[in-house]
Amino acid sequence: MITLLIAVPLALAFATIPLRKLARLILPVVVLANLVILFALKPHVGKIIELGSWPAVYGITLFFDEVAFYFLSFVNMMFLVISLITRDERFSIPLLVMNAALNGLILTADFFNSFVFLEIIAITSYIISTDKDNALGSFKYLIFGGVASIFYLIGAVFMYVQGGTLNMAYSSYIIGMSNPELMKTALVLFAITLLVELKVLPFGLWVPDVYGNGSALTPVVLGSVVSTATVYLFSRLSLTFVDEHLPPVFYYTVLASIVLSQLGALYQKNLGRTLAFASMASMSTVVASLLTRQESVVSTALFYLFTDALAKFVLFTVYGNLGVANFRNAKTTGIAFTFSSLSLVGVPIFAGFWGKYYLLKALFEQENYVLAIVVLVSTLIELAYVTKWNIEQWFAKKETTKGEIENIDLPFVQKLFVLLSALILLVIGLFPQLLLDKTNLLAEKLFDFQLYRDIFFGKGGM
Amino acid sequence: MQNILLVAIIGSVAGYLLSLFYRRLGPIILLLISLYAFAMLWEIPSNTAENFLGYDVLYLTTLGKYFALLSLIVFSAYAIFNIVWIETLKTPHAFNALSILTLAGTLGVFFTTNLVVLYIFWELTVFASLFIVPMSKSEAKRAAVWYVTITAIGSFAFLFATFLLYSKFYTFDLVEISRNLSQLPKPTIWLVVCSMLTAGIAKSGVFPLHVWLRNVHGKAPDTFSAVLSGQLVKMGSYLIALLLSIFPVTTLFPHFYGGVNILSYILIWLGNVSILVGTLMAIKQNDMKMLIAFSTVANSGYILIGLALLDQVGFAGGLFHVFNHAIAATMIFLSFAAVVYRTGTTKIDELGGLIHRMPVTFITYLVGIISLAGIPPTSGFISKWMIFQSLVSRGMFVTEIFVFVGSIGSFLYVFRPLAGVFLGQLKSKYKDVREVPIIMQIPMILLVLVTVFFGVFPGQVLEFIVGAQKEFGIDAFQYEGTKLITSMGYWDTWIVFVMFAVGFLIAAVLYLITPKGKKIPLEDQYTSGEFLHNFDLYHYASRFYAFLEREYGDHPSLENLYASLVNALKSLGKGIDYLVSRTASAYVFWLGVILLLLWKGW
Amino acid sequence: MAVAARVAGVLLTAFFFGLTFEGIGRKVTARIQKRYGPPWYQNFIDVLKTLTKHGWTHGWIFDFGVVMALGGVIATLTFVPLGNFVAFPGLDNFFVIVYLFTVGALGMAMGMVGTGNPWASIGVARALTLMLGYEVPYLIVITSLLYNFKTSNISTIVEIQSVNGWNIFRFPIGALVAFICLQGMLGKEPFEAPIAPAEIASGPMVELSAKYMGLLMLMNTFMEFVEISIFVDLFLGGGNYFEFLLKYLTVWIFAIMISAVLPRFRIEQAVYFYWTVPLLLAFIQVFLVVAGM
Amino acid sequence: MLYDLSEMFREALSVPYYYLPLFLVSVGIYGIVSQRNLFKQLVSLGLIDTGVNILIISLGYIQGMEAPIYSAVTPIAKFVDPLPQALVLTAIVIGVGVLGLGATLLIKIHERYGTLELDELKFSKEHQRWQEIMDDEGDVGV
Repeated sequence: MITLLIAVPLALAFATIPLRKLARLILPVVVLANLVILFALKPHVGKIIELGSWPAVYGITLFFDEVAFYFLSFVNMMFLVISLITRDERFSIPLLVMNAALNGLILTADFFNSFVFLEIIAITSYIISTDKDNALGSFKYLIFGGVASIFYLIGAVFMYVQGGTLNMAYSSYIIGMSNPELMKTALVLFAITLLVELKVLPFGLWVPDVYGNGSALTPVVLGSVVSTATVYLFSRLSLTFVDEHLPPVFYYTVLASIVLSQLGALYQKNLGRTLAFASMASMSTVVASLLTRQESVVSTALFYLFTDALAKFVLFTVYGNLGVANFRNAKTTGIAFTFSSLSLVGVPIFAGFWGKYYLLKALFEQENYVLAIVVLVSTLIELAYVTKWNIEQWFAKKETTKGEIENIDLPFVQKLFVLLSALILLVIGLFPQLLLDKTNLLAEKLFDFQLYRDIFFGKGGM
Repeated sequence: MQNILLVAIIGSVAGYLLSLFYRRLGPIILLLISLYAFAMLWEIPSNTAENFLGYDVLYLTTLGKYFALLSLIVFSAYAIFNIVWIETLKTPHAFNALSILTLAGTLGVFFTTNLVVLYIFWELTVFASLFIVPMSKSEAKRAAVWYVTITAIGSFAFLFATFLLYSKFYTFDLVEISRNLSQLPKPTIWLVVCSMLTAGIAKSGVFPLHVWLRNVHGKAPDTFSAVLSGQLVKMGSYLIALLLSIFPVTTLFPHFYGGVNILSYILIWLGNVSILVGTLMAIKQNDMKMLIAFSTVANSGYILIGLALLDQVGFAGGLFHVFNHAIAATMIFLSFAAVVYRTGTTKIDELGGLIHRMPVTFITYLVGIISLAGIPPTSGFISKWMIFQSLVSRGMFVTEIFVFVGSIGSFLYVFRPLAGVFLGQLKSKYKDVREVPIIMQIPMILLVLVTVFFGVFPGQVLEFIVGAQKEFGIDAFQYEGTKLITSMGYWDTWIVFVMFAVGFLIAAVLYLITPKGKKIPLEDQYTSGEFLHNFDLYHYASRFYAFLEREYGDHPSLENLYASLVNALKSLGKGIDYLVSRTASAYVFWLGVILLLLWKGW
Repeated sequence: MAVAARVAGVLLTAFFFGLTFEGIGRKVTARIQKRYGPPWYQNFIDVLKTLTKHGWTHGWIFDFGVVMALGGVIATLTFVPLGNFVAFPGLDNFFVIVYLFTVGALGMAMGMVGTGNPWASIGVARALTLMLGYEVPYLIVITSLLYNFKTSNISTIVEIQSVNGWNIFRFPIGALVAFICLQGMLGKEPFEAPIAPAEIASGPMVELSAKYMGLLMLMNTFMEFVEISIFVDLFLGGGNYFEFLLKYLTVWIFAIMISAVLPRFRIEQAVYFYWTVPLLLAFIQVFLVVAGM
Repeated sequence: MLYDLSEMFREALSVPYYYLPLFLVSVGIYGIVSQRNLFKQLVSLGLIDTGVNILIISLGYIQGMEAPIYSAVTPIAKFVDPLPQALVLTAIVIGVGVLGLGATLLIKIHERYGTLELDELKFSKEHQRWQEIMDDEGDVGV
C-alpha cells in the first residue's frame, strides 16, 4: 500500500508528459492522495515492506515507521501547498517525479535505492532551479551535485563490498560488528554528498546563485522540502546506523559554516541572496545539532528544522513574488513576513524562539557550550539583517503609483497559505509542546537502532 | 498581575482595531489601560506570586512594583500627549498597537523573577518598540537596526547566562538561583553575573554599549523618545538593580576599595565613563533630542554608580535617580515633541525665542532640566545628593571627579536648548507659532507638579525604595517625614523648600515695590552700535560651546569603532560572497582539500 | 520666631557687610591702580539709586529670571553658617548649599539670555564653562575635608576647627586650591572672561537697566558672601560673628588684590588650568587625607 | 583513528585494474578545477563518472572467475560478483541523465549569453545587469 506513494506520482508523471496542463491539475490530487494514504496507514507504522517478496537482505525493502511517517507527512503537506500556489505548469512533471523520489528517499531501506532516489531528486532539482532563466546557477548546482553524488555511490558500493548486502540495516549491522572503522569511513562518504544538499558552507556554495535568483518556486522546493528529506536521510545514516561521532572536522566545518554564512547574509544587498545565506546558516545549525548525537539536542534540532522550513517557505514565497516589497500596501503579507522572519531569528512567542530555546537548553544540559555560543552569535548577526530587511520593507521609501497596484500584493491563494503558515508558527510559539512531543518521539526512534534492526531481523532473518 | 498583562496584550489588538475607526482612540485606550493597571497594581502587596496562563511564573517584588508604577506614570503622560499628537503620524494604528504592546512587555519584565519569562517579555518590549522607532523619520531605519542589535548583544548574553544557570541548578527562578549561586566556581560566577548585567548595561545605555541611544532617541517619533528615555532605558536599570541586589554580590566578590566589592567597582567605572562620554557628547550636540539622548547616557551612568554602591544611601540614591530621570526625561522629550509639533525641526540653531509663544512648554522644559541637573527644590537633587553622600563617605574621589563633571556638565548641556530654542531672538519664521493644544499641555503640567511635589515630599518614593532595600537585605535608607538622614548629616526638603519660597518672596517684594519696568520689543537691543537688519541672526545658538568643544574635538569614537567592526564582518561576508561568485571549478578543488583533511584526521 | 530672627540676621549681615566690603574692595583696587577710588558706601548708593529708576524689560522671563536669581541666592544664604552663627543648625549640608546656589545662577542666566541679546548668551556660556573648570577641583578638595571629618555639615567642621586648629594649616594644599577656585567663583581676574566688559559688553549684564541692575547687584553681593563664607568656615575656622567678619574681610581683600594686578585668561585656558594644576593639587590633598597624614 | 589515505592508495596501487579508474578520476578532477570552459567542465564530470563506474566493476571482480552467466557449461558459483555490474548499469543511466541535463543547460546558457567561456560569461553577465539598470533608469526618465 505504501508503495503507492512512490509508484503513483512516478507513473502519472510519465503518463502526463504529453499533457502538461493535466499534470498541473493532477499534482495536488496526487499529493492529497499521498496524504490520505499516509494517514490511513498511520496505525501500521513500524513495518517493513518487501517488494517482490524477496527477503530483506536481497530484495528491495521499504521501511515505514513514525519517523518516516512524520517526515513524509511534512514533505507531502509542503508539496500540497506548493502545488496549490504554483501556477507555472512547466515544473509540474518534475515536481511529480520529485515527489515520488522524495517519498522513496524517506521510505527506502536500501543504500543503492537511496542513491537512485537522491539522484532523481537532484536531477529534478536542477530542472526546477532553472526557473527564471537561471541556467547558469543550475549548472553550477549540477556540477556540485554531480561530483558529490559520486561519493555516495562509492559509499554504497563500499558498504556492499564489505557487508555483502545493500540493505541498510543488515550491512551496517554486519560492518558495525566486524569493523566499525569501515562503517565510519562509509558514513564520511555519505555525509559529503548530503552536505551538498544540506547547504553546509564549502559544499553549499551553489545555494546563493540558485536560491537568490528571484524565483518563488526554487527556494521553496529546495529549501523547505528537499532539505528536510535530506535531513531525514542524514539523521538516519549518522544516528541510527552508527554509534560513533563523525570525525570532529565535520563538526568544526559546520560550526564555521553557521557563522560564515550568517556573515555572508549580513553583507548582501539583495534580499534573495540574504535569505539564501540565512537558509544555509539554519541548515548548518541543524546539521551541527545532529552531529552532537545527543537525543535531546537532536529532538530540538528537528523542532528547529520544521519551524525553520515553514518560516523559509513564507519568506521565499513573499520574496519570490514581490521582490523587495512595500508592506504598507500589502499588510497581511507583511505581517506574515515579519512573523516568519522573527520566528526565524527566534524572537519570543514565535515557534522559532522555542526552537532556539530548547536547543540552547539541551546544549547547556549537555555542556556543549561551543555550539551554544556559535548559535547565539549567529542569531545576533541574523537578527541584525532580518531587522534591516523588515524595516526596509515596512518603511519603504517609494510610494506605489496606480499602475503598479496589481502586483503589489500576493495573489489570494498564496496570501492565504503564507498567512496560515505564519499563524502556525505563532500557534506553535504559544503551545510549543504540540510539536516538541513529536520531535521527542522522533529523536527517540532515530536513536533506536535496536528497534530498527529487530523489525528487520524479526521479519527477514539472514 | 495576570489580569493587567492580559488586558494590555488584548488592549494592543483592540487599540489597533479601534484606531482604524478613529485614530485618537488608540492613545485613549493606552491611557485607560495605564490607569487601570496603576489602580490595580497599587492594591497588590509586594511579594505576591501569581500564575500566568497556568504557569507559576509571576512574582511581584517591591522593586518591580516601584518600576512598574513609574512606567505607568510615564506611559500615562505619553498617552495623553498622543491623543492630539497622533495626528502627525502616517501609521497611527500600528503605532498605537505597538505602544500598548510595549507597555505590556515592560510590565511583564517587572512582574517576574523567572529568567526565561523575563527574557520573553524583554524581547517583546524590544521588538514592539523597534517597529515604532522608524515611524516618523526614514533616517531612523538604520538606528533601529543598531538598537535591536545592541540590545540583543545584551539579551543574548543574558540568555547565555540563564541557560548556564539552568544547566547547574535546573531552575529558572532567580530567587532560588541566587540562594545557591555561591556553590559555583568563581570563574563561572563571574561569567554568569557579567553576562546577565550586560543586558542591563546595553538596555540602559551605559558605556560601552551606549552607541544606539543617540540615533534612536534622536530620530524616533518625538513622543516615543520620551518613553524610550524615560521608561525603556529604565528597564535596563531595573535589571541591574534586581541582579545586584538579589545576588549576594558583596559576599561573592572580594572587597576592593572603600567598602565596595570588585564587581561593583568595575560597574562604577563603567558608570564613570558613561557620565564622561554622555556629558561631553551632549555638550556638542546641535540636535536637541540627541543632546538629551546623550544626557540619558550620563544619567544611566549615575544610576549605575548609585546601584553598584549597594549600600544604605547610594543604592537608594540610584533607585531614586531612576524615578527622577524617568520623569525629567519624559518632561523634556514631551516639551521637545511640542516644539517639533509646532515648528517641525529639532535643530537648536534653527529655533529661538519660543518662550514668547509657548510658555507652558518652556516651563515644562525648565522644570525638567532643573530636575535633570539636580537643582533643589525638584526631586532630581535628592537622588544626586544621596549618591554624593555615599561616594564622599567612602572616599571614592576619582569617581567623584566624573560625577561632578557630569553634574556641572549637565548645567552646560541643558542650557543649550534652553538658550537656543526657548530664549533669545524669536525667529521671524516662527512669529505665528502658537502654544500646543490644551490636551498636550495637561501631561506636561502634571509632570511638573509631580517633580516639584516629590522634590518637597519624597516620602512616598522613599517608602518604595526602603521596601526594596529591606526586601534584599540592604540597610534601609533613613528618613523622617521630609528629613533625609545619612551618616554624614541630614537635610530637610520641606525647610529648604520653605526657605526657597521665602527667598523668592523677598525678591518678589523687592521687585514689586521698585518702579515698574517698561516693556520693549526683543529687537530693541544693544547691538554694539551697529544697525541690524536681520534679528534672526542676532541669536547665539550654533556651536554654543565652541571654545570648549574644540578642546576634545578629535576624540576617539566608539560609534566609529563599532561601525568599522561591522564593516570588517561584512567584508568577511564579502569574501564568502566572492567564493560564491567564482565558478564551480574552484569549489571542487576545495572539496578535495576538505576530503584530504578528513582523511588525515584533525 | 528665633529662626526668623536668625534668618533676618544672616540676610542683613550679608546686605550691610557685603556691600560695605565691596565698597572697601573698590577702594583697595583703586589704590593699587594709583587712583583715589569711590567712598566705602558707594555700593549702597549704587543699589539704592538703581532700584528707584524706571528700567526696560524684554518680557516676562527677564523679570522672572531676575526674581529667581535673587530669590535663589537669598534662600541659599539662609543656610550658610557665619562662623558659629547658624540660622538652621544641622541643615547646613554642604551639597545642599552648593546646589541651592545654582538656582540663583540659573535664574540669572535664564533671565539674561531671555533678553535676546547674544552677548548675554556668550557670557552665560562662558560662565557655565568656567564653572565646569573650577567646580571639579573645588568639590574634590571640599569632599576630602568632608571625608576626613565624616560629616558634610559645615558648622560641624567649624566646631571641630575650634578644637583642632584651622584647616588652612592642616590642609594647606587644599586651602590653596579652594582659594584659586574661589577666585573663579567670584569672577575675579584672571577668571573674569564671562563678564569681560571690553570684549562682550559685560556679557550677561548687557541689557540690564535700573532696578534689574540693582537687584542683580544685590544678588551678586549675596553670591560673593556665600562663596567667601564657605571658604572662611571650612578653612579659617569660622569663629564668632566678629572674628568671622574679620576673616571674611581678609579673604576678600586678598582676592581683590590679586584680581587688581592680573589680566584675564581665555575661557578654555581657564578650564585647562583648573583641570591641571588645581586638580592635581587637589589629588595630592586627597592622597594625604586618605593616607591619614 | 581515521581511515588512512596513504594506506588506501598503496592498496589501490597494488592492484593493476585500479589504475584506470584512478587515472580517469584524477583527469576529471583536474579538468573541473582547471578548465574555464563550462562544456569542458561537464566532460570532466563525465570522466569522473566513468572512472568511478569502472572502479565499481573492478571491486566486484574476482581474479580468475568467470562472467556471471548461467549456462550449461559454466560451473556454478565460479562467477565474479554480478551485483556491481547491475548497479553500474543504473549508475550509467543516471550519469547519462545528468550529463544530458547539463548539456541542455549549457545550450540555454549559450542561447542567453552567447558563450560558454567563464571569463566572457562573467563579462556578459555584468554587461547584462548594467544594461538592465540602464533600461530601468530609462523607464523612470520617460
